[in-house]
Amino acid sequence: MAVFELPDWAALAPALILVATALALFVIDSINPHTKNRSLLAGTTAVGSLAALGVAVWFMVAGVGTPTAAGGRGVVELFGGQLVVDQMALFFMTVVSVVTALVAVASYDYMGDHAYQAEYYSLMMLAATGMATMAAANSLVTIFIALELASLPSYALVSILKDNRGSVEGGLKYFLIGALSSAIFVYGISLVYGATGHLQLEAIADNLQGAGEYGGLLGLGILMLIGGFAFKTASVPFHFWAPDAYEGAPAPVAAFLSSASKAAGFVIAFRVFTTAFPLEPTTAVIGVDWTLAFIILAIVTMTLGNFAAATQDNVKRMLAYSSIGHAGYALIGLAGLSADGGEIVMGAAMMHLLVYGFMNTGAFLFVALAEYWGVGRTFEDYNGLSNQAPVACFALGIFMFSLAGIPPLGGFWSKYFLFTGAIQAATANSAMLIVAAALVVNSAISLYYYARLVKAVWIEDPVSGRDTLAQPTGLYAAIIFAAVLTVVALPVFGPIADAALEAATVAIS
Amino acid sequence: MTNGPQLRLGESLLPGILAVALFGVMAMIALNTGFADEMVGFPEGISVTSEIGYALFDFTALQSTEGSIGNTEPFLVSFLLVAVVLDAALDAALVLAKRETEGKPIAALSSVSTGDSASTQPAATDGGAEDGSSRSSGGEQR
Amino acid sequence: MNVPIEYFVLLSMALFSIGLFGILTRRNALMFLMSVEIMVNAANINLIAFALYHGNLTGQVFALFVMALAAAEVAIGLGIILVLYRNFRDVDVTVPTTMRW
Amino acid sequence: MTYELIAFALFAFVTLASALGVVLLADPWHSALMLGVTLVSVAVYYVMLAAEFVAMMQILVYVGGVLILITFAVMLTQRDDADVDETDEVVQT
Repeated sequence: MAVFELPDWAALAPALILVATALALFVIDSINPHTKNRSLLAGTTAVGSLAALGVAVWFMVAGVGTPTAAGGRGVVELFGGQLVVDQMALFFMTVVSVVTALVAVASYDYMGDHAYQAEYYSLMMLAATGMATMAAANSLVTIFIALELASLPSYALVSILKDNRGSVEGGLKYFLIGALSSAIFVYGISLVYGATGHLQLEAIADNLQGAGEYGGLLGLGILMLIGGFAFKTASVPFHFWAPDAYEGAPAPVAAFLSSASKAAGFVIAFRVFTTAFPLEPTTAVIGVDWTLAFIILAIVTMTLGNFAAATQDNVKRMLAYSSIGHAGYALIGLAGLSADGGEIVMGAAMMHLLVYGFMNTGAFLFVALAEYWGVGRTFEDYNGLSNQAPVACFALGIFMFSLAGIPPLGGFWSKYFLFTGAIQAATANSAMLIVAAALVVNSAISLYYYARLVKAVWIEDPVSGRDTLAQPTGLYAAIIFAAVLTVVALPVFGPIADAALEAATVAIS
Repeated sequence: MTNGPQLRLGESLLPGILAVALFGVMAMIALNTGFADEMVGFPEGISVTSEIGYALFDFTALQSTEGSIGNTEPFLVSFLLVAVVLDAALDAALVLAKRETEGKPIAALSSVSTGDSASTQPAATDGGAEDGSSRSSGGEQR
Repeated sequence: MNVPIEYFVLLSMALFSIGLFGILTRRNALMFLMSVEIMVNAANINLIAFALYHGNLTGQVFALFVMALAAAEVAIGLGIILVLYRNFRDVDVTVPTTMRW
Repeated sequence: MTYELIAFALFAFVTLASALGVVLLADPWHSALMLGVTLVSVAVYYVMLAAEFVAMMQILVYVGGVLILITFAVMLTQRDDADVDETDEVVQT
């Protein structure tokens, strides 16, 4: 097909481009310290992440990571199986790099007068590198290191407004919970290592048969691993950092964390549980079906997130809780796995994370725009914004209705696939019926508070005495681009669904 | 700083019970695990440290295959990733530790006085004696 | 090797529980960091004991990486704690409650 | 009963006691010192488990790096007012 063959390691190109961009930003910073050349810095970041996005999409279309039997170029295993590039890895690299690009463009205006421009963008690229590496990591060692690479810059990004007490407090809470959960995660890894003697995911799966005596140890280890994933995806046992961190963080950083970081957390959960702990042998060893844990977590997470979101007055906090709720929806992808398949739920969860990447980033960027204007934080403060900024408010309407899952928009289709997948999985495990019911009920609740924001913006009378609002180019461009992506996701939803299903099938088999 | 060590035991009863219960559960699991009596151990005559080095850099050709020490996984990519992580940590720690004056970052550790105070008070090895003549023209006239 | 593996596992579990206890009781952010370090050390004891038990070096090399990452994490944590101290004049994690500002 | 087992029991006692000291002592500065004892005694197990290199790194990285950083921060954030002793149940713990 191609005139020349790229070497195997080139399959990592998206992650390599991201890290190269981070290093380029270091170089810019060291040549000209304290540079305020925002166009150069934000431009470099955006170009780097768009290049990573382009390469990832190109690889996916070209069939890298599809098994040769299915007409592709085969799953690329690198460094002795420590990294693997398959369709799922490329899919999530796409999600991460598109969110990074949006956030970088939006930060051009939002972080306009900040003292640490170059550091901000390089930290963001390093975190994006970590997330892209998480997508490809295939050993508990690389997973842990990539998780730290994604987390450590995020702590600093959340608290980068060093004089803002909210930002520092959010960063502190994020860091403390992150440090605790990574300690629990590494203890879980040590127990899994004790039970199987390996850390590479396929090797763990191969050693499961001989691990019969270590069932308790392995079960405890898996439980602790779930704790680590829950932190990264902001789901229930370790979700309570999310509202504070998202509310305190600069809004573009909150968008970055709630979309890209969550997606990256899910990809390691998907990979670990499909590759290292296949359902049947693991159940034989530990005696419990691990999907049970995810069923409980999914229901609790989505219910808690949506009910808490419905009681909020602060828009950013409402979005933070709704992001917890969406983590619950995506958890269905793991809860619905069964011994004889489940690629439809997992594919649906991947679709949801992609669409969620667009619409949630867009929603947080609208909050960034409102913070840039300085209109305030509560629903009332947003009243009547549509008079002054109709375009942005129209985009907000798209994001809100897509998040709520109103039929023609992308969010509806991914939720629809999740629902049908859950119903289908109910033939193997009737508890999935409860999950499907919870999904429907929670979507209905979420419509209430999403519609409340749209109503505030479009229907309520505007607050008197508000000046005309500025139109920052970068923020507007990012919001409109996110809205276009949310809408465009509709006609191309077929290919997206195909890609996600195919990726899920490859990952599960 | 000079007070002796003090234990603080108040209001830690419930977490204490929780921790002991957690330890109990984990210990039950560990004791019910059928560990083999003998550890496999490392074969005699092989330097563990050099094997760690080979594993770190994927020198699989050099790794010894006798015994089972050769089952070690390759770690080159982890090593490279850790290098990036330490970069990120350095960057982040610097951003956080730096101080700003009027929005401009200055060195992470700096004295309160700014650069121009050094010109008004030149260093003079006179034991800190202050008389106007030595200050105006440095310490040379003494 | 004369010390059975169970003893090491029990020791590391006890250390882990102590670390968790510290996290639950202490409100000083620095104490929180120290307790996390104890928990990470518990994991490292496990990793190295199991490395000898299984006869491969994976656990030992991973323990080295965990140490490096713990050091990096502490560096960032102390940065955040210093910024916190500058803003609130305290390192008590319950003092910052501005989140409804 | 072998010497190794006795040594293990002794050091296990030291480790657990000092770890309890870390979480129970009132003054963060004392806790940091106890953390140092814990970290050094953990290195002993690594030597017992044929991991001499890791033991060395434990001393170098943890005791030489992490512990120094933590004591540094304890010193920097220590409240220097005189009412520390009376109010430390609230302020310091």
